[in-house]
Amino acid sequence: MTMTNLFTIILLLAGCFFFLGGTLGLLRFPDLFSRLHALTKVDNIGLGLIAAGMAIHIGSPWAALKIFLIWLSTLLASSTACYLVAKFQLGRPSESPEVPAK
Amino acid sequence: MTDLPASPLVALLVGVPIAFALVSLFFRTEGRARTGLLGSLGTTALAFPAILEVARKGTVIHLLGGWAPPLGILLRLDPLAAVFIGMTALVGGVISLYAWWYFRKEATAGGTSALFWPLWLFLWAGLNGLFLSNDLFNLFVTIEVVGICAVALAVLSGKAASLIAGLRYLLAAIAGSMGYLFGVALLYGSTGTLDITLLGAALTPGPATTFALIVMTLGLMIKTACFPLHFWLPPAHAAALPPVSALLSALVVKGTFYILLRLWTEVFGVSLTFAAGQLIGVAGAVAVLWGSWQALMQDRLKLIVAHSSVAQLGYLLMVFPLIVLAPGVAAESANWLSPAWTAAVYQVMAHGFAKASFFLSAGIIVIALGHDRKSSLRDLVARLPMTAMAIAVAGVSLIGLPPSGGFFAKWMLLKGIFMSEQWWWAPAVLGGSFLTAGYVFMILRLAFAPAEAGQPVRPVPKALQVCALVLAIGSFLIVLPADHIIQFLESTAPFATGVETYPEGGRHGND
Amino acid sequence: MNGFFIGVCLFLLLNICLGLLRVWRGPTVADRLLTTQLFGTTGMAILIVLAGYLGELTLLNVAITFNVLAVLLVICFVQVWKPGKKGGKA
Amino acid sequence: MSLWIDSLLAVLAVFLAVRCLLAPTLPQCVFLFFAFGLTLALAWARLGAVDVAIAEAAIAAGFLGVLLIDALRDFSRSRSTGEGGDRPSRVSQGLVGAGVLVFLVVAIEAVWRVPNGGGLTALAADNLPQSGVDHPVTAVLLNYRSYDTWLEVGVVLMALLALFATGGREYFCRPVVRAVDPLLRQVILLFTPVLFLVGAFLLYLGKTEPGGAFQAAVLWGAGGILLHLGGWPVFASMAPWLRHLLLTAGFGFFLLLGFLFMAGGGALFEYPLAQAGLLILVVETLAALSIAAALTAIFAYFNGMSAESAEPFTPASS
Amino acid sequence: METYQIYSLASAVIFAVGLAGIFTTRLFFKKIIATKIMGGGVFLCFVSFAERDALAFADPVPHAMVITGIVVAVSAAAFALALARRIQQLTGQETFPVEEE
Repeated sequence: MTMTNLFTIILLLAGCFFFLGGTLGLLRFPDLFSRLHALTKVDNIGLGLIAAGMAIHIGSPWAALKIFLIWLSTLLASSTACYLVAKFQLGRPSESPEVPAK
Repeated sequence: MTDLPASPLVALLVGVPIAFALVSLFFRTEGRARTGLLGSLGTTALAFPAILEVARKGTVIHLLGGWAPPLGILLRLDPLAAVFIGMTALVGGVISLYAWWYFRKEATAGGTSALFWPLWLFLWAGLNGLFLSNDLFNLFVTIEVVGICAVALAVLSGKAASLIAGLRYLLAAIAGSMGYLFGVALLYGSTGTLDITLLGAALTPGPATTFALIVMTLGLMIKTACFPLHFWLPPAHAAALPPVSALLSALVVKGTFYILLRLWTEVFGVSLTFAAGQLIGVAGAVAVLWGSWQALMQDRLKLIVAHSSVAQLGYLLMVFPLIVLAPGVAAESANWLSPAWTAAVYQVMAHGFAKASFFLSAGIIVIALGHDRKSSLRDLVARLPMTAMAIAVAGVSLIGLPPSGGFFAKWMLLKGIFMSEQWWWAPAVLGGSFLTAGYVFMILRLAFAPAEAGQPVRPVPKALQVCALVLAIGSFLIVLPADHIIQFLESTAPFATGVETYPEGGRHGND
Repeated sequence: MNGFFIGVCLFLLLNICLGLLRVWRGPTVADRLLTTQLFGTTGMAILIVLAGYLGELTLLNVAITFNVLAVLLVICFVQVWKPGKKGGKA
Repeated sequence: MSLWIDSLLAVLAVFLAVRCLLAPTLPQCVFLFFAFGLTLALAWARLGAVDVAIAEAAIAAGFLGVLLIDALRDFSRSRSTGEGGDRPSRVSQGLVGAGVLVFLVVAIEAVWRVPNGGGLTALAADNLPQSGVDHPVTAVLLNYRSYDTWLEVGVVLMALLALFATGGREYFCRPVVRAVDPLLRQVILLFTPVLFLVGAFLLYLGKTEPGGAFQAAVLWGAGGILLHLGGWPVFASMAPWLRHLLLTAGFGFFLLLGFLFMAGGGALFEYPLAQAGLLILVVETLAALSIAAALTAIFAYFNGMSAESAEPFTPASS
Repeated sequence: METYQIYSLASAVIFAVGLAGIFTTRLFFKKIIATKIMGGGVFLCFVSFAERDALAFADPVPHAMVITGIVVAVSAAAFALALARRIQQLTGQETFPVEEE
């Protein structure tokens, strides 16, 4: 159980915990905006932790840089998505939930 | 297989039409039509030196990219493929001429008629690629090329009816090719090669091979519009533009039949059973009777002709029970194989010429009289003498009366049937001919009947009628070089080869 | 150590299955779009773990594609379903 | 232990496929289809097929997803459940169900007892030095079976022509309104160059690692689509002849090169070993460019087709 | 029960689901998605055999075939989708007329 393995395990466990939190938030929260809130923030942190854990495990600096860039682009992407979806949802008048057929 | 003489002509047969299609994209309507016509006549001209080369050197091959079959793809031009390519070139060339004048006279809604030429040249290249290819996955790609271009051509007329029929045709085509691909996956998994000749040698009977046979046969039967799965053909062919419906029924359905023929004789010889051949024969017989009966019931001329396509394709299927021999019968002792194969080849050619001529004539009638209901056929002899002649001649060939190509095909089929003592197919063949005679003579009776006055007849360019007549006469002329063609075909496999089945055979060939 | 990575992958996959419920229950189309976001991010996490576990660093390119995919879907959804156009119901 | 992941992925894919087809409303069906696409992409990654994973995620779940979302708007406006619900009569459904069940049993038995054919791995590996590239899948795609790839680049072009055949061509150059949202515009302006860079990276990477023409093509196509969505219809507003050139470049140059080498006495698409690597890279770039252009054109046509901008159909000169 | 057998079984099931989907659903939209699911099943079968025959790397030929197949299937699906939208625009129909396939 070398030091790096210990770090990897801790980071991965933390990442998984955050992912679990994000998913539960997505299921439990009452309306769209709170779900957006949960999903975007928590999942990004979860991905960041897992990415850091794996970067340590893989060890090669190039891979670590690549993983960090991937995480950075995900931050950009999901925050934009969160903003756009929220703005889209605000623009719609009373949202009639879609009743499944028959 | 790789030691045969190579020739660049084989690759040009696919490359030239695509080159012309790409060049034609750069022009507007007028220039595009001219390039398209040039391309089609060029491809027609290209087919004959290729056939001559095969006649001289026998089977000619082309190793694409210089790699040998298990890894690379092999294009093989053997006599059987040469005859199919020759027929496609002749019929396609005349249809291109017809289309050239047709689109100068009739602009379709939305100006999409300019798209006819690139799509038709891509379709032609796909058909040539399909007849040449010796590789299963490459056949899938060419089937998709032919399928997408055929549906695109079918919906060119822009009417809602043709769009719905086109969507149904496309969904059937995709489902059929996915079924075919599933069979290819199983064959590759069990033998590790995709080349038809290598596969034939390496294949071992077993549940995987039998299932691959079933799913590939069903897939190809959907695309060849064989009886139980022919629902998409009549609306698609009837709603399309005249030159397009001629292409679809004369050429496109023949491609997948050609693959079915090759797969059954060269690849699945191992796991075929006598019952499988009989089942395909039954499907063919019912198709002949049902298609002809439906054609008799239709009111619109194009629907009559479309249903008769389904019937004539049934004749092609009735060749299979003669080729798949009964258990224990050796291929050498079966003397009826040569007439059976001749029947298949001649039915393809005769039906190609006659059906194309019929659809082109129907197009002329729609131009002249505005609609193609049966009532419009009245007094056709006086109004459009040449078209009436074309319909009569093509009808004779479809029925199979003596001098025509259709007769030679049905005669050889009957000869094969009686020599192989499978007499139960004869009533279906004769019944089909009687029903076909029913609707052809019904059309001719109307053509000679006096018409009510006051039906305006719009002038039709003479060239269109000449094209229809040339094709109809062509279905008679193909009989003259019969013996040369048969000798030319008999020199190499798979012509006149039977599929020996073992007494215990594999599982039932077809569910 | 390897068993641990497999465990993490399994956990993330179960996460995706949980997310499915939102696709099923989600009242509005926007909710369903959210689950595509969730799948995208969780999928990338699984890919990164697999990359480390299998030693296949090329899986990171697949992660980049997942990221592009999520962005493309959201922007297309927002631009096409703009409320400005005829209010299409969800 | 790793069998758990595979079985879970397989079950998830099957479950999503079934749910997708049984979903009562269209939006549910579409988003379940995305989930199915992503699960399949993960399955490819798990099976070591990284090229296929990128292609599946980018093309099947990405590009087709964009088309489905675009179409979803029109289909979901009208009563998406359709009259009489989505189920045909009980009898025919039972019949079809029984038939498919029999088909399934026979299929499973066949797939289970497929003899081990051994595949072409060894052969592909031995000929790798002669193929001019180091990555086996790129070698197969662009050297051993380059005829398939050439035809397939053509199929994308034919699909575009077929799209024009379904209706008027003028959907294609319909004016696109500039995105009003400042943040959206900035993000698109930031993301598009990144996409083109990553696409070029994947294209060059194709020589030694998974990547190549189609993956690069879809990323560039995604860039083109983002620009179109953002309000800069860069492709639609291009000069017609340039557009035609871009669309036919990949397919045409591939053939031209083949003819040249055939004239020089080789077989079609046979490249001399010395320049094989370079030629493959050039052909790959042009193929990627023309597929990206075709995908952008397909999306531009789709976007122009959306309902509220479709006034009664006016035939225009082509 | 190796890895590839799980996936080849799943491919047979997914193919059957797609096939059933084509016949049972009535909306154009779903029939197109059903054909794409069928395609996914077939490609899964291809790649599972590639994984079975893997040596230093997985068998590249099925991978190349699947990439070509995916692009061809997506082109066909895009064309079918365009046809469905044109029909819906011209006639407002979203399913095939009453007589079934």
